[in-house]
Amino acid sequence: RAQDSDEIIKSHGYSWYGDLTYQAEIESMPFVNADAPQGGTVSIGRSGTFDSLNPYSRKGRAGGISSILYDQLLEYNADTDGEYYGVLAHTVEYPKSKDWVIFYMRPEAKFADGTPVTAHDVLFSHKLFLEQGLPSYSEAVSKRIPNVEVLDDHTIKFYFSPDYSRRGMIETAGATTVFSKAWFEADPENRRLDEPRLEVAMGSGPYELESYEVNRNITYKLRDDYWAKDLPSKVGYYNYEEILLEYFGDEVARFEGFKGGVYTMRVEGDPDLWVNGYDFPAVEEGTVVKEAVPNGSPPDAVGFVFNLNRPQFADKNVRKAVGLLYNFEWTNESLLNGLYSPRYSFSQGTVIEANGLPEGPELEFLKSLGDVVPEHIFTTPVEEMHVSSASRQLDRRNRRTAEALLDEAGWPVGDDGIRRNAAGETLEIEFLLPTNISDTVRAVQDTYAQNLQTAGIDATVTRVDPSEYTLRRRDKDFDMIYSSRYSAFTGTGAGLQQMYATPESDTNVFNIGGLANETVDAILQASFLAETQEEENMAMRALDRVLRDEYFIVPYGYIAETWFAYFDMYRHPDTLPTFATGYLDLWWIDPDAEAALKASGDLR
Amino acid sequence: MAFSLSPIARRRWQNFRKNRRAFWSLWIFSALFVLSLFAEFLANDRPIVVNYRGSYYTPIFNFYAETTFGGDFRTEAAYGDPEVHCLIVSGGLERCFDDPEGMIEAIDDDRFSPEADEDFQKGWMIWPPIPYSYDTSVDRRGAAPLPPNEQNWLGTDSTKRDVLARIIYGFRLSVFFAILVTVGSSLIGIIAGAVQGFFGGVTDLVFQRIVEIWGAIPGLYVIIITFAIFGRSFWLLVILSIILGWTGLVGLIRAEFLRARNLEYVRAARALGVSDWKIMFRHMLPNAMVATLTFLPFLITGAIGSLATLDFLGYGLPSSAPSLGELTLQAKQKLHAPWLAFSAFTTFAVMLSLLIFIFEGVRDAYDPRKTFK
Amino acid sequence: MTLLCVDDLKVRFVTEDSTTVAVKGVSFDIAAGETLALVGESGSGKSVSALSTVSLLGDTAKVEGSVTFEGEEMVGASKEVLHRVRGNDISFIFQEPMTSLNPLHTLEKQLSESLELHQGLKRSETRARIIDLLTRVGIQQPEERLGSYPHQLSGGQRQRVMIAMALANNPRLLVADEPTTALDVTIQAQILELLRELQRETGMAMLFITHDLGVVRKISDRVCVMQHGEIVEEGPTGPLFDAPQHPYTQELLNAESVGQPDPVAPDAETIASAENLKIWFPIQKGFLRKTVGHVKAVNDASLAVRAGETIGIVGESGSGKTTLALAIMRLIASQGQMRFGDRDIRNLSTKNLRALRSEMQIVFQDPFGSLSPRMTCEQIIAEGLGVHGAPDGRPHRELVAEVLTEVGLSPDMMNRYPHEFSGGQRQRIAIARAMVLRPKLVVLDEPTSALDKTVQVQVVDLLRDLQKKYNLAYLFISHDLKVIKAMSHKVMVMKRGDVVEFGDADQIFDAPKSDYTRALFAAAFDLSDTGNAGT
Amino acid sequence: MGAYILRRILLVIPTLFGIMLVNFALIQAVPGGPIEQAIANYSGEGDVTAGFTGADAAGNLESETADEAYVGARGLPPEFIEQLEKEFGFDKPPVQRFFIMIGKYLRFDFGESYFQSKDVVDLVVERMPISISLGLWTTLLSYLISIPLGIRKAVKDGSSFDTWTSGIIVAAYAIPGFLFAILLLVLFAGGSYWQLFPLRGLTSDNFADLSLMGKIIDYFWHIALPVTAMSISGFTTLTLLTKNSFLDEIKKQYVMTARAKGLSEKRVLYGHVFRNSMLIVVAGFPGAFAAIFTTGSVIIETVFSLDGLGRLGYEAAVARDYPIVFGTLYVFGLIGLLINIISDLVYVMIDPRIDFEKREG
Ligand SMILES: Nc1ncnc2c1ncn2[C@@H]1O[C@H](COP(=O)(O)OP(=O)(O)OP(=O)(O)O)[C@@H](O)[C@H]1O
Ligand SMILES: Nc1ncnc2c1ncn2[C@@H]1O[C@H](COP(=O)(O)OP(=O)(O)OP(=O)(O)O)[C@@H](O)[C@H]1O
Ligand SMILES: [Mg+2]
Ligand SMILES: [Mg+2]
Repeated sequence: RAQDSDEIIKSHGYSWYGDLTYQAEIESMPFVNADAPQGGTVSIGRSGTFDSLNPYSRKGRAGGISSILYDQLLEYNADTDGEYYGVLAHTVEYPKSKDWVIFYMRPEAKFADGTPVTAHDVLFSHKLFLEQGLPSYSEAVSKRIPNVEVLDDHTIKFYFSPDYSRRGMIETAGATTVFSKAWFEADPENRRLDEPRLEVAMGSGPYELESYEVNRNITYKLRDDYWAKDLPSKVGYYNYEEILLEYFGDEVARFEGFKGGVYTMRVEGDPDLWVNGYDFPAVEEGTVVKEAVPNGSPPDAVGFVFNLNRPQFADKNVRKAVGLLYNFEWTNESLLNGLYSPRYSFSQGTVIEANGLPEGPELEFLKSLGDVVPEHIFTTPVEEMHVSSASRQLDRRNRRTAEALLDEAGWPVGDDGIRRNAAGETLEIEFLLPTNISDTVRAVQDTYAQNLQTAGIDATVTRVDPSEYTLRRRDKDFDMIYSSRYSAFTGTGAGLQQMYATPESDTNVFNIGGLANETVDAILQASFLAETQEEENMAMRALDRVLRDEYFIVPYGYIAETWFAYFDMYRHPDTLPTFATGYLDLWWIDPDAEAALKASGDLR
Repeated sequence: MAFSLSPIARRRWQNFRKNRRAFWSLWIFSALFVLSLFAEFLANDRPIVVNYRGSYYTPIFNFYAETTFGGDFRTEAAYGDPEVHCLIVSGGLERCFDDPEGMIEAIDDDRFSPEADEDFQKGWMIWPPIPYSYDTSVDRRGAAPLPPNEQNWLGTDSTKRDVLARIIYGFRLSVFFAILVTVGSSLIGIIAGAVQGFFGGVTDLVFQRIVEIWGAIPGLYVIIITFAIFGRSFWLLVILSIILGWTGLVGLIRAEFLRARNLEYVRAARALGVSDWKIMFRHMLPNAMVATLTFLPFLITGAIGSLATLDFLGYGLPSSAPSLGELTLQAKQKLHAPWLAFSAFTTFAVMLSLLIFIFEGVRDAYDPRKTFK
Repeated sequence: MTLLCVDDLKVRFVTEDSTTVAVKGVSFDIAAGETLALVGESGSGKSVSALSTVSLLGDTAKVEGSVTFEGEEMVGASKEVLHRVRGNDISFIFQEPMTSLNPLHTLEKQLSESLELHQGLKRSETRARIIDLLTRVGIQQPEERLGSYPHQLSGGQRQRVMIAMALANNPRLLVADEPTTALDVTIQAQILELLRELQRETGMAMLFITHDLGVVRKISDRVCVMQHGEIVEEGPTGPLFDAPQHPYTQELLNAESVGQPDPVAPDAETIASAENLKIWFPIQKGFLRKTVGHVKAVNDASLAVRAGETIGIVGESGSGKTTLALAIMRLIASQGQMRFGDRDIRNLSTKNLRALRSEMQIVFQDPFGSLSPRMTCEQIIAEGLGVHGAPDGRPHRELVAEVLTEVGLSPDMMNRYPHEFSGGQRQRIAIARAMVLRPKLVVLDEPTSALDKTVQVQVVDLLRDLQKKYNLAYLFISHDLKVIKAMSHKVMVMKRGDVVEFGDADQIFDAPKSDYTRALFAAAFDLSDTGNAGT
Repeated sequence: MGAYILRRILLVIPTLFGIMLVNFALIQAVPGGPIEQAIANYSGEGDVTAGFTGADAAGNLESETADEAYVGARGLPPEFIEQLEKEFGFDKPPVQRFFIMIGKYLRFDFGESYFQSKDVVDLVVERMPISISLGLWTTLLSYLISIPLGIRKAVKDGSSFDTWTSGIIVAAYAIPGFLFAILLLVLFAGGSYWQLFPLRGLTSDNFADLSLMGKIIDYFWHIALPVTAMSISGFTTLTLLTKNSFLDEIKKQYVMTARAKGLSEKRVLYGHVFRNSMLIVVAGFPGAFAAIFTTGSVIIETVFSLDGLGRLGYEAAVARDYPIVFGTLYVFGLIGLLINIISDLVYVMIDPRIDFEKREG
């Protein structure tokens, strides 16, 4: 095995298990249109305003899109999970042990000013992030990457600390955004990463900042000398001549701006508008089209999270009962325009979603963990989302089940219809909601709380201002909370540990509910040791199963699509990548359609 | 009414009545307010009276578990549910749990008789005209907000609650709130302004500084702090609004008093030995009332408006409370549901015009030279 | 040629619950250059008749009949016609000058306005004309007064400003509603002279309303006597005075305040005294109101009044009488000693002073201004009772009705607001308000100026009765020396802030020491002598 | 009077101190501070106005495009929070912090925003043009319309003109400001009805190239809708205030004198009654002013995408950006105090009988 770990791998890309879907020799990615016409302006409406163009500092309100200004050594592939392909680097070299990685960079890579991108720039950028980047990043990364070394002008080597899992390390090193060292050093006083500024750092990416006007718009222009144009992994990308971001203070104004053609491409985030808003003439005439693009990523675990530190939630059956009182079907039909789908799994729709009873390798994996896995995991099928009737706010059957569970759990109903435990305490559930939450979530929250009240639970909804909300969430001073921060997983990683493992401190902001479960901890530990994709998947499936068994989130539901509304001139490849819609880099403008729109006066 | 009035009050009352607009506004407003006081009987998700197996129940006032009517939950009966409905009209038949709608239909059509089932005993419920309370989700299919129809005369809001029911309760809440706040804050404001303007000198200088400092306190923080300590509640909001709002009138009253204290009749009153307070409130205030009377309706509606704004910004009443502010917020966000904006606007417009007209009448009543053509 | 012709004029005031008929069909006419005097009982409708000639009554008034000016109908005339006629052809001197001036405009502004309007003069040109006018009405140092506001003037000064304003445009008809009530006799003579002069020069006609029969005699060509809203008698001045036909006219002509006050008991205690009183008003200039000098309203005045004693205060207009009175009442700041009873009240706290207030009362010179506009007559009079308690614990309403009757008003009027009364009636309300409290000391600042002779006699008798009954002390300010004579034990003569003479009434009336007093008396009795020549 | 003014001006200092002190004390009690906001910012939940702008209707407060956050952006080690506390100066006791702040203020150093890394002064100055534009024109518009309208209504009191205009202004007032703003926006600037006015901003993109006249037109074209939306409510109050105070004066004796002089109705009204009845209108001005420059306009500013002081103040308050909170408090406190002094002087100018001395009882 020692030999094994000394084995050196050299490749045009990287994935944990080393198996890449696309070979270096391909002409282009399968999900692009290599012959897409170039030109035209994509314009997008943004909400709010901006006073800075530096997204790397959380001070100020940064405007713009940073990704199109810079290149990275390796780039995530939107169609395949966990695979990274070289952009600035043509070759990645690492030992099987992943103790270090060497990137061999393309000498033809040039910054916008024509100077070549070198390993020194990479090193500089890496250090810049450590020194001036977000503290969280520098803290995590400096521990894990103790040393970086420039081997020559176009070769750079990262060393990884033996104390940490190597999961995610190479891609983190490869994902370093590469800035021009010369640009930063020209004015180190003002050009800092942690201060807002109205200047963008020089990069080597496909677009350049053309112009901006604070509180109004930002324009990016395609570099005609973009060095990576003909890379196989970039062919068919970046078809717009210009990208224009238009800023609006208010959502109604933003929508009106779209109707009036101030911008022409809209990614719709408001389900209500999606259903009811698009009835204006341009839609009827067909000059504006709506398109729903399926979203391939598993939905994040959005929902109402229990504060597991609270004594009343110690009993899993109480949590289960509370969950049963949530009527997803009614909520979806009544409050969410029927656009949501029920979510039940933490990696829903992927191969690792758990089903039925554990079988085969998954069963083996669970057994291998020993005693930490409770017995019922093996005997009861994994929990599916309960189904309710959409015609009533509170489903009678589920209510009956829930009430029975609560009775059993020691919360019987008194003569006044309110549940109390032996100590005479009511079953208190306080939902915490910030004032800046959307009205829809508020409505769902209110009706849910009402259902709980109907069942004799002492439920209240408390709305507090955002800062107080953050404070109370951090202090875990709530009973239940609407959260979209538990994310879905498709593979293992350090992030999962932050979120689902027993927290080290009470103030862990990622594990909001304070989930502490030794089975979960054991599975996570084991997953890091997986040697094949298959093994990892088994571990993840087991994780999904155990997490669902914990009932610590009442799932809210999710939207399975990304909604686009655009003036009928945008076109996209027939098959889009699974994990991205690519409207900024894969889509293009049909010049004939654009001309027609212009001729008819629909487009200014 | 007239028997106990002093001649001048009678004269004022007559003057008020002469202003038809004000007079009718007062009637309409009072009628609306009194009606809204009985909101529970107008719009409620509990029936007013239930007859179940010969006994009478009054769910508006009392708690009855579903088991009272032969159901299986010990929690409160959901009278709007078909099962409970069926239980009540059928006298608690088990079969209600299988096909409540069918049973109800059958009972309504008299197709059901004690012969068919010996346990059957016909019962009934009397519902308020609007069978929803302000926080009841209506039993209509489809996505909220739902447009008006015969079931929801003003449609539903985006939480699927009946807009009319919310307006009835909201009107009561807002008016109650506004009157409390206005009375409170204008009392303090008038007294403070009067004292400043009347006494002048050091009193004025000191009070003015206090008012200035007070007025500079960001209300939002006070609200956040007290909410954090005491939790959100109606009364807290009333108190806070008074505490934060009284400074509004002070400047005006002070100016009026600064002017009026130089007038001859004030000197005359002083020569009579009338006490300072009486001079201020009997002699000067009626003559310095223009500003107060003009502002009162706006203070009232302003209080309603600020409640609405607070709700709008998310710092108002608990979100299930029947708030007109929340309604306007929804109206803004759901432009495709014009009935929301319409209802909000109409409610505000009616409330405001009535108040303004009433106070115009009050002003007239106090105007010794007012004539009616 | 008749200039103004009033034919069967009827005026009603329709209020919410009552209708007051103020004028019941009055007819008269005035020719150019002629002076018609309108005399009669207070509240008989004189002012109302005069005001209705150019539609100046408020909305409650219902006017019927016809008023023609140079053949043009004025009742219901259009705005344009009224604007043309008012101020230019017909000028007004209002009865209550104190409340008739715009409180926020300086003298100069008030005066120049009509000059600009009707004569098209420029701002710069008006100044000389204004100074000329002010001089002619007897205002001293008019240049300095130009920037004064009405509240800085004495009653008589304000009245003279009114007169100057009315005369500014050489009107064809001057309606003068008691134009000289607040003026001392010398000035009054000067004004009358001025009017006559103007009449000679421009052929101005006058409608002259007054209670001062001496003045009527002197100035008018014809007289109309009014009572209860009707003209009861009309005729050329001489014959009418010589042979009055109507009983009311006879009564009016015969009425005269005569007699002497009862002597004061020698051991009467001193009610109030003041020593070395000094009141200077700062003259302020500019935006920052810098004090550039002082108006020396009262310089070093001393007096003491005993129970049952009346001190009459006379003196030219603007000599500081009102100021002195206010200071004694501690209503304005002053320097010097002041005592009430045996207490030093100069430094008395407001609270203690208030308790004393029921014992010291004042009737203000400007009755209209001193009545709260939003209180009814009843409330106004009863207020003091509310504060200090009714003297004998009777219901307030009853007391109010009683005192109203005593001053010659009907208790029916109790529910009216101040603006619904005539000038004389308001004055009586003010008197009633003070007297109802049965104070020990009453300061009366021209309490009879707006009253006709009959009522005046009644009021003087009342005051004397009360004095006798309750041993009251009075400070009595008046320009009417006959009333002073009938009322006072002592007299104080003031001139430009100084006390020129102070002593027993008999002594001063019989043998005035100073020239000023002599001149004053001469003018007074000269005027009234002619007035009473017939009797 | 000179002494009085001097006294008032001197009193500004303790008053400002009082304002700062009270607010500083208050802020100690506010739950959640800048640290929490910083945490929210770092985790992408920093948009404090999302609740009413409608941004993020689906309820995910995280940003719409994930590409803005880079790896690790979501982690916050406890040491970092300590570091933040230090940065914001929260490691010192409150009293010390207060005096440090006052000391700086005495040197006219208003500090730097916690979250924007800009001088508070710059931020305020930057936003001034918008707020002044809105404030000035709103005030002007409402005064210019309300006062004549109020006077006319007073003159025609009780007529059908009076009734109708009352009805209209009351209805206008009843429309909540933000709803009215949205209505204007959708009707006159949006893409569905008449596209007559611009959707956002104070000037056009090509402002710099316009001629002077063009610039002026462009400017008014842009502020037309927001100013209309903002005036609507102040307008009603002012009209009725003017009407009522005119009604009060119009029947006084001196008005009769003025009429008797033969002055035209207009001159009587504007030359005589106006000044007498203006006192309360003037007295109401500081209040109106405060409403315009403080958070009164936050929603309108947001709707029309204008970056004004209202938005700055509100966002700073909610985001606990205390330097801005105190900076604006100080600046507006100062302006407010001065306006109070000025309006007191205006009282005296309007009515020379007014003084501020102690009155004898
Ligand atoms: N606005 C009014 N409303 C009701 N009654 C009024 C009004 N104005 C005047 N009167 C009444 O009309 C009558 C006539 O008043 P007018 O002012 O003409 O009296 P006058 O003869 O001028 O008396 P004086 O000599 O006291 O001034 C009085 O009785 C008075 O009370
Ligand atoms: N507030 C004031 N400010 C300045 N000067 C004043 C003020 N009040 C009165 N005066 C002046 O003081 C002087 C005395 O006024 P006062 O009112 O005492 O006169 P009066 O003797 O009562 O005269 P009249 O007989 O005309 O009423 C006048 O010249 C007057 O202009
Ligand atoms: Mg009269
Ligand atoms: Mg006087």
